[in-house]
Amino acid sequence: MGTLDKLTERLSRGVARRTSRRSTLAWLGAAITGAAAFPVLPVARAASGSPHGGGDGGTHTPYATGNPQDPGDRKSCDYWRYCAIDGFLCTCCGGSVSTCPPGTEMSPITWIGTCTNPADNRAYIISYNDCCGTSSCGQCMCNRNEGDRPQVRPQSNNDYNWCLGTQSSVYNCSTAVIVGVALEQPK
Amino acid sequence: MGTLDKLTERLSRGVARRTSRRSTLAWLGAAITGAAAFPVLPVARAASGSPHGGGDGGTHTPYATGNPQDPGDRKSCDYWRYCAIDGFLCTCCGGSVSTCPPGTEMSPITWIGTCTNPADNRAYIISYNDCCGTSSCGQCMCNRNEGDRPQVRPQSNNDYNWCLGTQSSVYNCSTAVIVGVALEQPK
Amino acid sequence: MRSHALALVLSASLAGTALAASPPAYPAPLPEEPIPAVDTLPRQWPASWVLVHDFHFASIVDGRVYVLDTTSPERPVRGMIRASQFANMLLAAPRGEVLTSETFYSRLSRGERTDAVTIWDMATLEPKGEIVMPGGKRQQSVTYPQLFQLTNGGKWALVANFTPAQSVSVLDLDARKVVSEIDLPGCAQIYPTGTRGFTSLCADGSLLSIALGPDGQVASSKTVEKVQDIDRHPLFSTPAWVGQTAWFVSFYGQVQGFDMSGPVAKPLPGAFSVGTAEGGAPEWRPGGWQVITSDARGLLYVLMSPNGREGSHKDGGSEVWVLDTAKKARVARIALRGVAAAISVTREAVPHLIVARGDGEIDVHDAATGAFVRGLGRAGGANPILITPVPAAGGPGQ
Amino acid sequence: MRSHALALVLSASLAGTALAASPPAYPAPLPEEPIPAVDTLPRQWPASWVLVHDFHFASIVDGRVYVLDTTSPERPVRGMIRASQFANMLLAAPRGEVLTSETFYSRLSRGERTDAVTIWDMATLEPKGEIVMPGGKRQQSVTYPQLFQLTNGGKWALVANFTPAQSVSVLDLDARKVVSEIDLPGCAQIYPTGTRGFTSLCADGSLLSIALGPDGQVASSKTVEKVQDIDRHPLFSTPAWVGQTAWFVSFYGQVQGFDMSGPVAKPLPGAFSVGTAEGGAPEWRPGGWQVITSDARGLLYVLMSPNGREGSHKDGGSEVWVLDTAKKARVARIALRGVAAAISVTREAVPHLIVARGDGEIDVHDAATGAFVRGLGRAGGANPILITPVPAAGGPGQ
Repeated sequence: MGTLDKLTERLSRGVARRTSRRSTLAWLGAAITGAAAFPVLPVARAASGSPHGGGDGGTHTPYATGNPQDPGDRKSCDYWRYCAIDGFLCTCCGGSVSTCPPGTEMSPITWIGTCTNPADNRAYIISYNDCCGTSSCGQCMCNRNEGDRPQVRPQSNNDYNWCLGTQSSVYNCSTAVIVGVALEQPK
Repeated sequence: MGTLDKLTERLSRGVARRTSRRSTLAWLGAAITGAAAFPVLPVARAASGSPHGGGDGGTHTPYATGNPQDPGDRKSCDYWRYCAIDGFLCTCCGGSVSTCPPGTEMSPITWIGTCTNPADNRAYIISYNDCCGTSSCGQCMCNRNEGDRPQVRPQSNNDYNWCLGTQSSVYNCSTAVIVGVALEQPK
Repeated sequence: MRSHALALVLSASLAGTALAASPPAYPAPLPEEPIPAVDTLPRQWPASWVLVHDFHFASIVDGRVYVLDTTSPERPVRGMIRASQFANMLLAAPRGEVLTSETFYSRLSRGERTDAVTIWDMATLEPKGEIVMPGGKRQQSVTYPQLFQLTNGGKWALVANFTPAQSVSVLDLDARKVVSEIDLPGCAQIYPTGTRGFTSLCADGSLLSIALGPDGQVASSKTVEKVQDIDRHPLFSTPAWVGQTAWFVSFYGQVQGFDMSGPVAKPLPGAFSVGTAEGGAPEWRPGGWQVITSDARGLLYVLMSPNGREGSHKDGGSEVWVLDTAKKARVARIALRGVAAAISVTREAVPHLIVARGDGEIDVHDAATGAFVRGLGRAGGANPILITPVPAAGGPGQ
Repeated sequence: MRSHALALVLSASLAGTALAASPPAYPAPLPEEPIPAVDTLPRQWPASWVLVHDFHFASIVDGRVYVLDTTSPERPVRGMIRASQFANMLLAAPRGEVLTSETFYSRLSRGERTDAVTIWDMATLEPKGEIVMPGGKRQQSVTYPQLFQLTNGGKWALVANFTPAQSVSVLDLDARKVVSEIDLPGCAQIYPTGTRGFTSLCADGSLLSIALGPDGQVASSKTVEKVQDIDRHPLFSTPAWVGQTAWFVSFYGQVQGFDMSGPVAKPLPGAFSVGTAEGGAPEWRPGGWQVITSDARGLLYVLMSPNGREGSHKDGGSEVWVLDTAKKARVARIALRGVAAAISVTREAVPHLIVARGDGEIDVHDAATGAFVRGLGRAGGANPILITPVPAAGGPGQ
């Protein structure tokens, strides 16, 4: 179990590093074609007609990180790390932005996004590990697709259920874990 | 199967007849204590805080019976037969007010309400047979409790899952079947 | 054409980024974070936490219970526990366990049926074991606490059956097996009674108290006649517990206590009314799903609807009336921020009234003053219908 | 006190009723109705019906497919079919069957996993049988049609696997067994090709066409390089089918056809653009989940968003642009009544455009004029993401 975890962790990080250049290019391309990367208005997503919806219409109390280098509301779909997430935010489900809720199992492999942190202007590689073994959390649905590519590129696609290599493939929520920086120095 | 069906059908009708006087009294009591039996405003139910909710907020097109002696919109929670129903209206799920949707199985035993038909002023015994074997229909949630009594009176309680005696106890929707008249002549 | 445009865009992109480059304000990037990482909970949950049962009408097979920290509007959800197919949930805090009584089909909606109690660890929310209950008898209802209760000092669980024949299964939680089944014709709901037994309410208005032997069989039973008039004054099935006294309220607002400390339930003399008030249309009555609850001091809280009439008893309420059972009097009225289906009071030093509204919002009020303190959003899911407070450290398991 | 009041009420009630008595307008009561009674459907569904897949995010284990009569705003839902846990659905109209490819756990969210294809009778919506697929490999994704397809004249079904190793299982629907498994490293999605085979798209931008032998094994395979530039011009995975031609659209609105009639997919020369329009912010691009569809005449319909940008490709669209593939030109623009996720066109004599909006409403437009005809309410459930039209009588199954 421990060995498998380490192996698959290395695998997911390896995938991240191999794809970082491409992802970064895609990201830069997005920026210049006029994509207002932040903020994507929640109302736009809520009424977007996306199959992935947005928000639940209830009262929302922000949950800030407290770290000025990691700015934003971790319960908001606009938080910078969520640029390619698809699912329920674990922060709203008993976990955190980088940890799974109690009673779930974190998927060892997953899809990768590259998101720019507006505070330090660095492009981070974000691993969207799913949390598995409990049914749909139902809180804080969020779907963003910056850098998302069709399923033919699994490591860049958020439509897969990444509850793979876990005891159960039932999906609960998604994390957004920093696994590296895409380019050591922004150019 | 056929024999069991007949037996349980007789059982449910027997229960209905035995409880009709009590139900009728409860009904009359309700009327005079000021209960506006019809209409109960859907908005009141929608915002009622009932665990049973009401409506889905979407576009609603009425579905009239076409029979002046059986007036009302069969997709509306206000339809006269639904005075003690709890669940999804089968009319919205592929069935009708008295039939189950394809692919489901009708529960042979169930709970009983006594509802007054505003057209002929008769009190009818309504059998709220559940349809079973397909998951929650999700359409036209309706909960009314006129004459509903605590679970200690099973035949007068709509909180039970009446998917009993069916191959699966999974609940899909509820019908409102006329099984008799409570009093031959309104007095 | 398109690819020409895109090539231009990409080169412009790189140029634009180069122009915008400036020394980062933060010399070091944010650190890498470990994978995998799964949170755990304290084994002893704070008394500010509650369990909220989401019946999940849109998918009854996929009901769930949310573990909520009522002090945190920022992060109220602390976990989620499966509660499948008209499930019941039981908090066994002294055991460090949450129990769910559920039904499963091998093909979600069809196939082979399995009824089972699952034992969840409170610290990990992982299942520690299960007790399969044979016969496909488990009662399926919109969730009532009285369908799944503890007795025998918390060592046994009692599970209501309904086929529609009524019975109660006795489960040994340590041995993880079904010990016995008690037939209960004409009676429903389980109210723990005495040291090892339970009471049920019966269709003729009586109650039946059963004391169990060490083998889980009936040691003695006793009927108490006419404890309620079900036709005219039915009691809501779910009472508020104060120690081993169960306080019931009728559809019309009469409050009746039962002493459940001995082997036979004893109706307490002196039923009293929740009182009346102006503004009813036509009148104030209890309304909702979990309409009566208690605090640690023994005050009762009743969820009240101004639109009381025949059939309004599940319509929810917009006020909570607070009752002193010693004075047999109402001592406060608390206005809610919306129509609510369920209420409960925490066992904190400063208790809070937790309110599950019909629109799914969970509100926290100061129980003493009634003041609104904070909202938790829709942290209890789509259809929050029951709220279970966490007992104070060392307190009873409710 | 209370019971006195109630007694008064009851006697008043009987008196009041007597006073109000008058001869009934209807001499006979409404007739008793038979129990039990379950509806059935015609074995041949009208071409005005569609299947709408509700992914059901709030309970992915409990997804479902609604059978809708698009002519009936009064009673649009005609039935519901289980589609559990990232399921796929396939209409096999010539067989009189709907197929679902699903995953189950013995305890809903945990326990033993079973992957199975269930065969549902179109007339009864009852299961006729199932094919269990061993190994726990079935690909689970937000639903794409290309994860579950027919080939070999509709006698075989192809199921995509992802562990993340990629493969395709070949199922014999008559023998109800798994025939073979084809490894597919680096390639995804299933597009039926030739008489007995399929094509997949590969991570390097090529495609791979595989012809199957009568034993379900690979008879021949062929790679066609550079059919798309995934980094710069990715194609939406789901095409519109016109006969055996699959029309894809890129994230940027380039339309590319592939002839799938032979054993090897052939890119058609002359890709063309959906066109441009004023009012984009920043520009019009395809957007949604099911963004391209066709009608019986071969016109293409593309769901378009005015807010096209990187990452907008699943955000839904507010217009449908109609394309003539012979003229390589847009021939109409249809304004929708809300942002939509999925579109499809019925095979009726007068075809209708069926629109699944983001708010769950299902709209019916005249496909020729674009005019709104009727709304069906939220008849497709919470998250309608795919619409499958019923073929005209005797027509093909797609």
